[in-house]
Amino acid sequence: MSNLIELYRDLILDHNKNPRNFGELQNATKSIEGVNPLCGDKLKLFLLLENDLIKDISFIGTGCAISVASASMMTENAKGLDVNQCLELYAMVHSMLIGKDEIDVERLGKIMALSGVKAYPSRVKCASLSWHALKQALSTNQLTASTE
Amino acid sequence: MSNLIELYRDLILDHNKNPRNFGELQNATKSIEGVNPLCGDKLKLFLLLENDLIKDISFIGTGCAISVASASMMTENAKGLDVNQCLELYAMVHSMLIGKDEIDVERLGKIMALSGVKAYPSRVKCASLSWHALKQALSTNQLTASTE
Amino acid sequence: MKSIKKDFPILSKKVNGKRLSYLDNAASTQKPKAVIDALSHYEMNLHANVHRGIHRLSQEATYEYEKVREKIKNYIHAEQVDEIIYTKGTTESINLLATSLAKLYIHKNDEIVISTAEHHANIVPWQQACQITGAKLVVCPIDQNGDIELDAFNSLLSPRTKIVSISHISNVLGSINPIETMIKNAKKYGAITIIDAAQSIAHLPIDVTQLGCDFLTFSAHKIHGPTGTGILYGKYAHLTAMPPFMTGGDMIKTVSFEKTTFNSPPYKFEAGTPNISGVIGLGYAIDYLSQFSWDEKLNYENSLTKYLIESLSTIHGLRIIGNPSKRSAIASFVLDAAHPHDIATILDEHGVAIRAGHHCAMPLMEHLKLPATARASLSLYNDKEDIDQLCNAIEDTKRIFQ
Amino acid sequence: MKSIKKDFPILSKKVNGKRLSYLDNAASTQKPKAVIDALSHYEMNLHANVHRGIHRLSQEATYEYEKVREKIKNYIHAEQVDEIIYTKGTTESINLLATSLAKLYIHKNDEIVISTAEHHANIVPWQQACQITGAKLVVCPIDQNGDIELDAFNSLLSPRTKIVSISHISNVLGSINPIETMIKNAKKYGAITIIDAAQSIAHLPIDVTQLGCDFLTFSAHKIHGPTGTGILYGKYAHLTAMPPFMTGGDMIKTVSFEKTTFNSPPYKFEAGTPNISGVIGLGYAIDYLSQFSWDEKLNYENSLTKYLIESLSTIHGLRIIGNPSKRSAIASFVLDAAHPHDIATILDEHGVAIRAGHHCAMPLMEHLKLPATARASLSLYNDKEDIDQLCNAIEDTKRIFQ
Ligand SMILES: Cc1ncc(COP(=O)(O)O)c(C=O)c1O
Ligand SMILES: Cc1ncc(COP(=O)(O)O)c(C=O)c1O
Repeated sequence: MSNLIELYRDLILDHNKNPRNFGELQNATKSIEGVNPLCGDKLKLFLLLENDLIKDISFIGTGCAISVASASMMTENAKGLDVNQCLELYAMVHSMLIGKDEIDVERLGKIMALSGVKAYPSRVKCASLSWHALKQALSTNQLTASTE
Repeated sequence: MSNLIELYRDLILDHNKNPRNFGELQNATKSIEGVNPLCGDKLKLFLLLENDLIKDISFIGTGCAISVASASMMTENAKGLDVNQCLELYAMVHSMLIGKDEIDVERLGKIMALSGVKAYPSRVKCASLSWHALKQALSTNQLTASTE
Repeated sequence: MKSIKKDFPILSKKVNGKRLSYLDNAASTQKPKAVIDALSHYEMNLHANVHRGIHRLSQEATYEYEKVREKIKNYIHAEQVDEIIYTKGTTESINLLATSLAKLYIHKNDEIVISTAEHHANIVPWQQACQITGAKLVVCPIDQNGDIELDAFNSLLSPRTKIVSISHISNVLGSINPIETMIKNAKKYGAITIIDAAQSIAHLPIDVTQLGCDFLTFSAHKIHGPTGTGILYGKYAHLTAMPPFMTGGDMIKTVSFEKTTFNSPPYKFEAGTPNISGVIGLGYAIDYLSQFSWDEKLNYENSLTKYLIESLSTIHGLRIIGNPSKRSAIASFVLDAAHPHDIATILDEHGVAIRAGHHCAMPLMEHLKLPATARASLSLYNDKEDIDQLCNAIEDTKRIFQ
Repeated sequence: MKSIKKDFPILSKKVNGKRLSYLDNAASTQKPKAVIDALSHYEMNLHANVHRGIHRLSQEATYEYEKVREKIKNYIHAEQVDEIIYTKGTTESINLLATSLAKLYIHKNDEIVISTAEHHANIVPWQQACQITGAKLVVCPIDQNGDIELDAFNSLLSPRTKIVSISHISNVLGSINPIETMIKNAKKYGAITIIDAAQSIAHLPIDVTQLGCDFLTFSAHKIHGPTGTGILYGKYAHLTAMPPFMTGGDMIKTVSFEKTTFNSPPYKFEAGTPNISGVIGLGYAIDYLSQFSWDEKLNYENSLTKYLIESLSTIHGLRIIGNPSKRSAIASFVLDAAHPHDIATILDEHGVAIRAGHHCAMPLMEHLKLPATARASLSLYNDKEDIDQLCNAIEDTKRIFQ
C-alpha cells in the first residue's frame, strides 16, 4: 500500500479538510469554471488580476481529496505571482503529475506532495483540473476549462 | 464432388441453356418482379389468368443456372394449374429445397432435379426466387417479390 | 447455486497482489472461458463476411451469426426472429429509435416521457429528437427511496405522449421499475413504449410479448458477451414502417443513382459489415447463462444483494443511496469521510473494483444533490468473500480519511 | 517476402477436404494468430469498461484502448491523435459524415460528387443527405478501362461542389483512383474531400497529411482486425465544428434536462461503450502488418496480382472486367459459359473462396451491363498456389457448363 501512502500524504489530507482560499472572491476580475467530464468534478476559480499580477485568488467546488487539495495548494502558490510565473509553474506541475523526470523539486516545494498521483493515471485529471483552469484563465477568454 | 453433380444435373443445365417459356407474354393479365437483394438476381413473371386458371405463363430475367432452370421448370409445371394447385406445388417445392423429408417425389417429378440445391444453403434463394414470385403473384397484389 | 467463478479466467487474476473482487458489473461484465474460446474458434475456423458469400466459410459464418437471432428471440420471448436487430449497443439502439421515430412519428408539441433516473444514453438522444421536432421532454420524478412515482407518471400521460422510454433497472440506484404497469398505462394513450434493459438483461427474466413493449434494447457486454454488440427488439409492424437509421451495404434491396429501395427488417437497420464475432460471442454468452434456471439465478443474486446491503449498512458513516422497493444487484453509496473517487482508488489498492462518479446519470446526481457516488454492482460470479473484501477496504478508506 | 500463411490459423483449414484458397479478402480478411491470441489475452486479463473507471482493470483497458489511436495516427500519418475517431466500420463513418455535414454544411443546390464505381456505403448515405438538404448527387463517370475520367471529374467541380467522396480503390474493378489529383482539384473549390479507404488500407501506404484530404475512413476487418470496428480520420478543425452523430454516455461534457454540452473530439463522436476489444484487436493487426516494410508488401502483392491477371487471361472464355491503369489486388471476371454464382459454388467445392454478385455496387453493375461478377481478391498471405487452384477450378466450371 506504499503507493496509497504516497498519494494520501498528510499534507494532502489536510488541504482537503481545510482548503485554503476557499470561497467566492467578491472583487474578482476574472472567474472560470473547470469541469472533468469523466467524473463530474467541478470547480470555479476567482482571480483578482492587477495588470499581470495575481493579487488574489480563490475557488469553490466539489471534488475528491486530490482535486480539492490540489486546488487549495494551487491558490496558495499562485497568489502573488505574475502571469508568466504562473504558466511556468503550471508547466512544472503538469510535468510532475505525468511523471516526467526533469522537474525542479525545489521550486515545486510543498506541491511535490501531489507527486504520488503519477502512480494513478486515472487520478491525474483530478490533480490537474485546477491548474488547467488557472492556465485557461490566464491565457484565453474562455469561461470553462475541461480536462478532456 | 458428388454434391456438385447432384446440383448441376443435365436437366438443370439444359433448362439453363434453353429456358422454356422465356420472353414477355403480350396478353398477360398479371406480371410481377422478383429480386434477390443479396446477389442481384432479377426476374419478371408474366401470367395469363382466366378465373383461377393459369392459361399461360412466361418469364424474363438474368440469373444463375439454378435460378434460370428453376424458373423454366416452374413455368412448365404451373401452366394449366389453378391457383390452389400452384400454391400446393409451391409448398412442396419449398419443402424440397430446404431439405424437408415429407415430400411427394412423384408429384414433383422432374422438378426433383432441383433437389441438389438443398446441400447449398446459399443457393436455395436462387432456386426459390421464381416460385416465390409465382406465389406472390397469386396471393397478393404486390408487384415485387423479394427473397429476403 | 454452485460457484461459477472458475469459469471466468479474469477473476482469478491478482490485482496489486490482491485477490480480485470485481464489483463493477453494471459497467461491464466478464466473459466465461466458453465465450472466449468460442471467439477464438470462430476466428481460427470460420471467419468470413456474412450474407453475400457463396463459399463455405461465409455460409458457416452466416449460419452462426443468424442463429443468434433465434437465441435472442427465445431469450426475450419475442414473436419473430426478424424483430431482433443487431446494433453496436444500447446507445446505438436508442439513437436509432430517436432518429427514426423522430422522422416518422414525433411532431411539434408531442411529448416524450423519461424518468429522472435515466442513463445519458436514454436522455440525450431524446433531447436531440425534441430539438429537431419541437417535441417536449417530460421527466417523471422519483421518490425519496428512488422509486418511480407511479401516480406522477400516470398524470403525465396524455394523448400528447408519443414515446415513453424508461430503464428497466436504474444503473445508479438499482431500483427495478414497474415497467409492466408503466407500459400498460402508456398504451392507454397509444404511446410507443421503449425499455432500456441494459441493466436488467443479465439479471431478470424478460418477456417482451407479455410486457407488450414496442421496443427493448440491451448491450452484449453487460451480459458476459463482447463489446461493440447490442440488440434492439422491435415489434415487426413498427420496424416495417420506420425509416432506416444508417444506410449502405446489406440494408438495401436495390440501389441506383436515382432511387434506392430498402430491404425488410431486420436488415433494413443493419447497414454495413456487422460485428460478426461480437454477435456470435453474444450467442455463446446466452448459452452459458441458460444452463442455469432463473430460479437459481434469482435466488443466488437476491441473497447476495441482501448480504451486500446488510454488510454496507453496518459500516458507520456510510450512506446507501436509495432504498427502492425492489432492488437489483446494485448499490450506490457515499462516505462522510471520503469522496467516491478516493474510495475507488483505495478500494482498488485492495483488489476491489468498483465504479465512482456520475455513472452517466448527471441529472440524477443533480437531483440527489451528490457530485458522485461509489457503486458496487454484482454478477452471478460474485460471492460473499467479494463483499467482505469490499467492506474491509471501505474500513481502510475510513482509517485513511479519519 | 517469406510466406506468412502459417501465421493465419484459418488458412490451414481444409474446406470440403480441399486445401483452402481464400481469395475473398476484399470482403473480409483473416486474422493472424497474434491478433486472435491478443484478443483472448485481453478478455482473460484486462477487460473492463473504459474511461470512467478508477480501478486497475479499467485503467489498463483504457490505456490499451487509447494507445491504438496513436498507432492509427502513425499508420495513416495524421497530425494529432484526437483526429482518430473509433466507429463500427466504414459504413458508420460515412453515415456519421453524411449526417453531421448535412446539418452543418450542405444546403439546397449544393453538389456532392461521387463516382460510378462506389460501394453502396458511399452512395446511399449521400442520397439520404441530398434528400434532407436538397443538394444534388453528381456522379463522376469512369472510362472503359474502369479508370476515373479525370477530365470529366475536373469539369464537374464548381463552387457548388461541397463534398467529394471517393473510394481509394474500387472493390469491384481494383482500380486505384488518382486521389492525390482529385483532392487537389477539389480543394481549389473549397470542397470537403472524403476518402473511402476500405479497400486500400491494407494494400497501400496512406499519408492523410500529404494527401490533404479532410476525412478518410476504413474498417478493421479489411486489415486483419476484428469486425465491428472502424476508423474515421478527420481534420481537427472540422471535428470541432461538426455536430455529433450519436449521443449518450461518454460523448458529453455536462448533461441536464435543460441543456447538454458535448465533449471535444474524438469523444464527441463516440457515444456509448465502444468496441473495446475490437479496437485493441485492430491495434495488434496494425502491429502485425508493420513488421513488413511497404516495399516488401507492395513488391509481393504487385507480383502476385500480376500472376493473377496473367493466369486468368490465359483462360479461354473468361473476361476480366476492367483494365485500370493502376490495379490493386482485385480482379473481377465473368465466364461466357457460367453465371458468377455458379462459378462461386463450383469454386467452393474446390476449396476456393471467391465472391460473386453485385459486390454492393449495383450502379456500377448497371453501368457495366452485368448482373454480377465473380471476384478474386488477394492478401499478403496468398501465394501462387492459391491462384493455380483458382484457375483449375475455373476450368472445371467450364467443363461442367461446356
Ligand atoms: C470500397 C468500400 N467501401 C465501403 C465498404 C463498407 O465497409 P463495411 O462493410 O466494413 O462498413 C466496403 C466493404 O465492403 C468497400 O469495399
Ligand atoms: C441503464 C443503462 N442504459 C444505457 C447504457 C448504455 O449502454 P452502452 O454503453 O453499452 O451503449 C447503460 C450502460 O452503461 C446503462 O446502464
